Amino acid sequence: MIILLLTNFSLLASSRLDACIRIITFQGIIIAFLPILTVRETHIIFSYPPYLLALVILTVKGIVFPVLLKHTLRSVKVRREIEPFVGYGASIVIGVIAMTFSFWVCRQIPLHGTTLSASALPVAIFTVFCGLFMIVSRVKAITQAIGYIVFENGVYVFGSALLIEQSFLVEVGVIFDVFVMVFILGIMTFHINRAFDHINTAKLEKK
Amino acid sequence: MELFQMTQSSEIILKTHASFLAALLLAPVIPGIINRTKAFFAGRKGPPVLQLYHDLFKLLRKGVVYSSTTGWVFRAAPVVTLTASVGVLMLLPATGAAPALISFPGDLILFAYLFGVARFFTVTAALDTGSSFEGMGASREVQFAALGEPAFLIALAALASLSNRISLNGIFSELAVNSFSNLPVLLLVMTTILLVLLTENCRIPVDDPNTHLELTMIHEVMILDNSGPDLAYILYGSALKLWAFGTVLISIALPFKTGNYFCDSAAFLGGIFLLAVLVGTVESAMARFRLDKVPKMLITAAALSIIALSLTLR
Amino acid sequence: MTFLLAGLFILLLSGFVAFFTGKSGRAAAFSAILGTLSCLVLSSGICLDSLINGRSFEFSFPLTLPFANFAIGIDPLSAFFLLPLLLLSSLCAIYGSEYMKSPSGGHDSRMSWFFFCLLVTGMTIVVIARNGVLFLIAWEIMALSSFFLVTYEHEKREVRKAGWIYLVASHVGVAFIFTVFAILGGDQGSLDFAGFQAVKSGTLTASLVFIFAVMGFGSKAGFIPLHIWLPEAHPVAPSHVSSLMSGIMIKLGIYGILRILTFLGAPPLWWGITFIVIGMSSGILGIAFALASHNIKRLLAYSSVENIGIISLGTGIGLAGISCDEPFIAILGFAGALLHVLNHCIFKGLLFLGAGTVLHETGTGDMDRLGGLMKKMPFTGACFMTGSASISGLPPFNGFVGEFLIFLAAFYGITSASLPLSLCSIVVIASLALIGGLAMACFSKAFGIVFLGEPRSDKTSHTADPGIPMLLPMIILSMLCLAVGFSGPTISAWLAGTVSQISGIEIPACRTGLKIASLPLLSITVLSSLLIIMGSFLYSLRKALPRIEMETKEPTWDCGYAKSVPRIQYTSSSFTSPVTGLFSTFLKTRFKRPATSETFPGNNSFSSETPDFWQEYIFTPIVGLFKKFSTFLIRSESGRIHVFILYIIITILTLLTWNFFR
Amino acid sequence: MILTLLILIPALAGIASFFVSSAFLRRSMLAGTAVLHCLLTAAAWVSAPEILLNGWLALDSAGLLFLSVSSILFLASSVYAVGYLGREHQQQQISEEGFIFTNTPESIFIACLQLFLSAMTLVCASQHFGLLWVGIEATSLASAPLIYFHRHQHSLEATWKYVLICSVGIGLALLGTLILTYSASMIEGEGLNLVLGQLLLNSADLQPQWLKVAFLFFLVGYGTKMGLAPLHTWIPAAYSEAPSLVALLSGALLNCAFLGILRIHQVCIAAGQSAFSCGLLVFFGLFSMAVAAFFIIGQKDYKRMLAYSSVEHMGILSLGIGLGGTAVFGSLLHLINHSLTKGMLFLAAGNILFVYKTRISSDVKGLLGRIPVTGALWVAGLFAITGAPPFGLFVSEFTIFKSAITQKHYLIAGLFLLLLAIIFAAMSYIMLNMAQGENSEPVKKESSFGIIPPVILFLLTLLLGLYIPPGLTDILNSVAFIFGGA
Repeated sequence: MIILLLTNFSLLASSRLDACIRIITFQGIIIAFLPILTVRETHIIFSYPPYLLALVILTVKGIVFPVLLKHTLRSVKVRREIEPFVGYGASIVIGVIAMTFSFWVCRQIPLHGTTLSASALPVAIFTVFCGLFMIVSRVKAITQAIGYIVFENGVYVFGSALLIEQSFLVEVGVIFDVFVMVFILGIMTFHINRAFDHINTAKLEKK
Repeated sequence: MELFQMTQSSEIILKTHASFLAALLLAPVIPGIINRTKAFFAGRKGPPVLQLYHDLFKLLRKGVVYSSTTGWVFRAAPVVTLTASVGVLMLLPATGAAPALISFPGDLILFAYLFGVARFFTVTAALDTGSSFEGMGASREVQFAALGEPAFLIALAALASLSNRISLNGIFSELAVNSFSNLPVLLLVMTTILLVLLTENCRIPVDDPNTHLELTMIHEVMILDNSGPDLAYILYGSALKLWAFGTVLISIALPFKTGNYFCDSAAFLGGIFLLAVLVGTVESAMARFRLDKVPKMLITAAALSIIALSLTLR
Repeated sequence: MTFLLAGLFILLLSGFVAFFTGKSGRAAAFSAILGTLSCLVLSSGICLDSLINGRSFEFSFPLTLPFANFAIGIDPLSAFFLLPLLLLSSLCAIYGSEYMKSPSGGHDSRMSWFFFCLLVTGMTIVVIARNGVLFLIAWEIMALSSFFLVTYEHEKREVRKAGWIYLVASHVGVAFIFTVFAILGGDQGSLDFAGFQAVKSGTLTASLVFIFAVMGFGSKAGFIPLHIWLPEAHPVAPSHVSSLMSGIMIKLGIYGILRILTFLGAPPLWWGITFIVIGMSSGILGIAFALASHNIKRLLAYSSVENIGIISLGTGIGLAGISCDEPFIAILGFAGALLHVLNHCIFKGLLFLGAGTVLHETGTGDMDRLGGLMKKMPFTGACFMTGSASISGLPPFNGFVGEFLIFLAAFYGITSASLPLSLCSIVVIASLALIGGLAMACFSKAFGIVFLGEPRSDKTSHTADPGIPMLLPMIILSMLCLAVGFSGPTISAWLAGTVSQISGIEIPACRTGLKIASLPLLSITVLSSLLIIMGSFLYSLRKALPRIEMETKEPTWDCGYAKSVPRIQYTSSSFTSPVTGLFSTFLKTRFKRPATSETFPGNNSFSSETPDFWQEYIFTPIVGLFKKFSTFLIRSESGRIHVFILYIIITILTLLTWNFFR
Repeated sequence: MILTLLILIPALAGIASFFVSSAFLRRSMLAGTAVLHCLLTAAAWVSAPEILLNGWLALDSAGLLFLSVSSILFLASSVYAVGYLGREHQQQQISEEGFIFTNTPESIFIACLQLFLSAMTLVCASQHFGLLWVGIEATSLASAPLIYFHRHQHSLEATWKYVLICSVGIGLALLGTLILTYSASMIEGEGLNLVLGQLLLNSADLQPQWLKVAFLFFLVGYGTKMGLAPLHTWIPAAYSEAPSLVALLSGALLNCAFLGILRIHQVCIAAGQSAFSCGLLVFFGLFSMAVAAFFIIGQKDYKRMLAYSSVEHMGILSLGIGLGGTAVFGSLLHLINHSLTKGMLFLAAGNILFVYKTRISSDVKGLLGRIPVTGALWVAGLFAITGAPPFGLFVSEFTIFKSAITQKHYLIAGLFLLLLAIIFAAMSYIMLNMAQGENSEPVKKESSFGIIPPVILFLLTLLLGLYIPPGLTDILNSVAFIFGGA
């Protein structure tokens, strides 16, 4: 969990795109192990779905995304995120605020025993917020794609943190979703790249 | 709640008709008296009192000149005006002594509106001539009328609420009762009606009937193009109009009746001749108002009548 | 009832027939005439029956729409409005059949005829509807079809503007009527009028309903300041349409209010006072604006506002009479109001048709360019004169009868015991008298300037009386003016049923009251016929005079000014300038003055026009404000995707916080 | 069987039409699919379709209602599409900026259309929240390429916005689903899955606090897709850029998202949280109406104007649901009427755009003169969409208003009327100035493909304004009952 937190912060801080990609890869790998942890907690040793799930996620989040993103990155030839709407220092600050908010939120809601760990929930929410924040605050389309992936990670953590039973479909949903997202965004970036010579959604606007 | 009484004794009917005819006959005397008074104040000898009769007959025997611009409206107007005035006289207790020929609740409204008819035709006839002078007169006429009419009607309303009757007959027959206690109301009403009378009959200080500067005239300028019998009709009509207003005024001023027909008639005639003298005096004593002062005067008149009316409310 | 339904059906059918006829509007016009006439014929029987015998008929079958039934009925109130409606519409149809062939009607008139029939149908259903939803639907059909009729020549910019103003005004009105029915309906499943439980008088609900009804229907009827659409829409509409709209459609606003009053039980005093105040302001200001306008149809539109004012004065004194429990006065007031509804329908229809003829022949409605038409089109002139005389309330025409009844009510009110009623009556008398005088001024001008004197421009050069289809309706209407004027007693006797419906006084009492009221009317009739006889006698006497045949024609006496030209005549604006001067607070007349600095000024022009006070200083600014705000919003919307997503985040965050802090 | 076919036929046809080469065959396939789908829906009215995947897929009355609306719309648009694709083919595309661009290959376009239909069917039929979510996601995926039909930069931007905003919304909705599951999983014993029926059964022991949070997320998530202000931001862009028939379909899409919200609302009602959800719905409804009103007044682009009017009507829908009582009935009726009317308007707008080549309303004049039928439709549509009798929207709006009054929500009722009046004034000003006015060009012949569908839609809404078939009334009542109506 703590690692997750740190990844988020580093994500907020880092300006180099390939660094970002590396970080989310790492994040994906961590997340992949969650189901197994859950298994540990619920003492059902030999039920294969969790492992299967872990495997799938490992492949998708650990391999497919990075490759895709790298590909797009190469195709659009940008190295670093220039002129973000919100500076990196400010991003960190906002991150802190978001974190406190998410912890506060989790204190409001009654939890019960079956959760993974008390910290899982706030971290999940925090991750979600980080993702959203990246989408809002970064200029480059690809960064927004990354932000969206982070967002999905958050959702996923949330799911696996809360829902021990039969949350299979939901995970499938997540994967499906994210996969399609990256696919779409890839195409998008491709086109955007063709239409203009660098990926800048702000420049897409009329007038 | 008064129904109007169809059943009148033949004698009353006789008296009524008699006084109506008397009014028709005597009306042209009034302008004569007025002119005589003015002449007296001016230190002239002045025309004889019966001058107007003479004029009328002369005019009736003349031919007519029509403007080539005018149409049938212009020809119809004098007749209508005269007819309306006669109609008004029918509604009045013509010599104060006998009840009116025709009387019904609300006849005072008809009274006002018959003059409206006359005015409508006079004005349109004036516009028919297509002369800017007559247009000018017409425009002034309608302005004053628009203000004078409410004043007059409210004054009558005050009388109505005083006497609790809404037919002229009823009003004038009821006024005699405790009229002293209502003196202030009566005075106010009389002032209003006097002012309206001066306006409606185009007298100084509102209008100068015998100036020769068309720009200053109101009524006279509208009939500038009438001649011959038409002019006669118009003159006679306006004499009747003057008589009608006078009748109203005097019937208020002398509410008391002895019951003897002739005494009452005599008193009434005396009153109306006095009124003529009064008008003459006013004309000699005052100058014409500036035109824009006339509306103010009329609005004042309306205000007075409203005060009178509110005094009568219980 | 079946006859009525058949008539309605035929009417609707004729509309569609008109829609599918040949390109030349002839067949369409013909079918419209046929439809309206047949509807008139078929429904007149039942209407008269219900008017005279005070009976009422119902008919209903269920619709599947929520709250709705096709419930219609005829009762004296409906009948009273229905008859003039159908009569006037058939006359207008006849008139239009010629009018629409004018050069102005360049495009094919089939649509126009279709909407004409739709309009008549809508109005008919409005009058006979006995269900809220049905009423609203019919009401809106009426509004929309009349809108399309108004914007017949929608190429012109001002026509579109006028149409839009009219549309919005009527729609806002509908919003209020919406509310009225929604409140009245209470919580039962259908909005049938029969189902409305009588709202207790004096309660807040009753007052709300009353206020909304006045605002909603008032916007159609043209109470000041809700009247702004009238002076815009009427000048631009085809004349037979504006005659129909002004003659009967705005009266349906009055009908609506009266109908709502029947649901509301005994009125408190302030309702009557409200009506009297409305009547006073609408009447006086309406006629003042009419005086100030040069366009003849604009003038007529404003005078409609004035007449609506008179009607509401009558209604007001009636209501006050009820609440001060003076039934006789109430009866007189309502009777006067109703009678004036009828009369205004007749003479305003007539006047608009006359104005239309002038427009049709000369091509302009600007009075300052007209004049001397009397010689060119004597019949039109005579009809217009009749209309003017009756709208000025001059005996023996019909206009006088209605006003007389209202006056009578007011005079009785003064003599009555209750103080508030007397005060109301004072106001009524004063304003009626003032309105009467001003109306006289206004219409002596309208008639005199347009039809008398010398032509002010060459527009009148070759004009003549129109063909029979246009002339006949005008003549019929003029005849009606006289007929109603003379048959005052009879007609007022017919009002008994209607009056009792409005006032809640049972019919026999109304009958007796109206009988009492009809005596003065009778004597007025007698007197005026007497006078007419005398007048003709005087006229013949004049003919019999010795030297009358020595009649010479000369130019008008011009006081020695040799070179007199028609332009020197008094124009409409100069004619009324003394009067309009009295109302300068509201009449913000704009002058385009010539700059005459040098000693011998060259050619110059002077023009003046009077915009509508309320539109100028109230409505336009509000609309402008909205526009500004909206444009500001649209500008400030960046269109940046980041911001959009930020919206989402902010929303969810606020919702969460709100949720947890609650 | 019916249900399976309903979902599978479009999907298969779509996949197939990727590979079909002949344009004629493709188009006829499209039309055929549409017709078949309609027929099947009709059949579903007659005989209740089966239940699939142990209750995850079933067509309850609500689903049937929404499905029918979508199906009709799809039929109309596919007929229109045949003509549309035809003429888009003929002529070289010139955008307002005057630079040339090419359209998406027709095969992709048609395929996506059909996939979109199947996704919508899935949404309408799904009884399971996860499945519902997947369906809605699928709809947005299928519709993205449609919006990107004209491949130039504005439509690219629009699509970008659409995809990104919607997916954020979808993500939130997913969170909501998870939370809902969690709140359900708090029930002791064997945790139950997300099937609607079961949730409703033991809704009593759903954890209220969590349920509320779940509702919030659903509201925001699906609300984004449905276009409630201030989450509506993608709608104007997407509608103005996409070809008209796509805009029309996204109208159907909005309904589907609305269905999503309704489902969770249903759960809330069952769990006794209706006060909470109703309040929010009413608030968002009024807010959307207000925003729409003020954005319509000064709007220069008539397709954007239509988009905002959609936002307004979404507001009315949620307002009606939130008010409860007879308003729910009104709101559902409104849903049908609005879809039909708006569909007609969009198709008309498509014709206008095709003739005038501009989206700026002030450049369009004299429609009635130039293209009479479309012009007449445009005017009629104006009065229909602003809820003037005798059109269907009048009835529904009046019902909603009436029930607001009956429930003594005078303030809400007043605001409702006020906003409606403002919108009427604004839209009539814009649209009438387009329809009327002088027109120099000669009358233009309009293709029957472009005319027939909107005319039919128009006739339908006119019919609904005058006569509602009893069968429809029954089903509306039952649905209204489901969603807490009276």
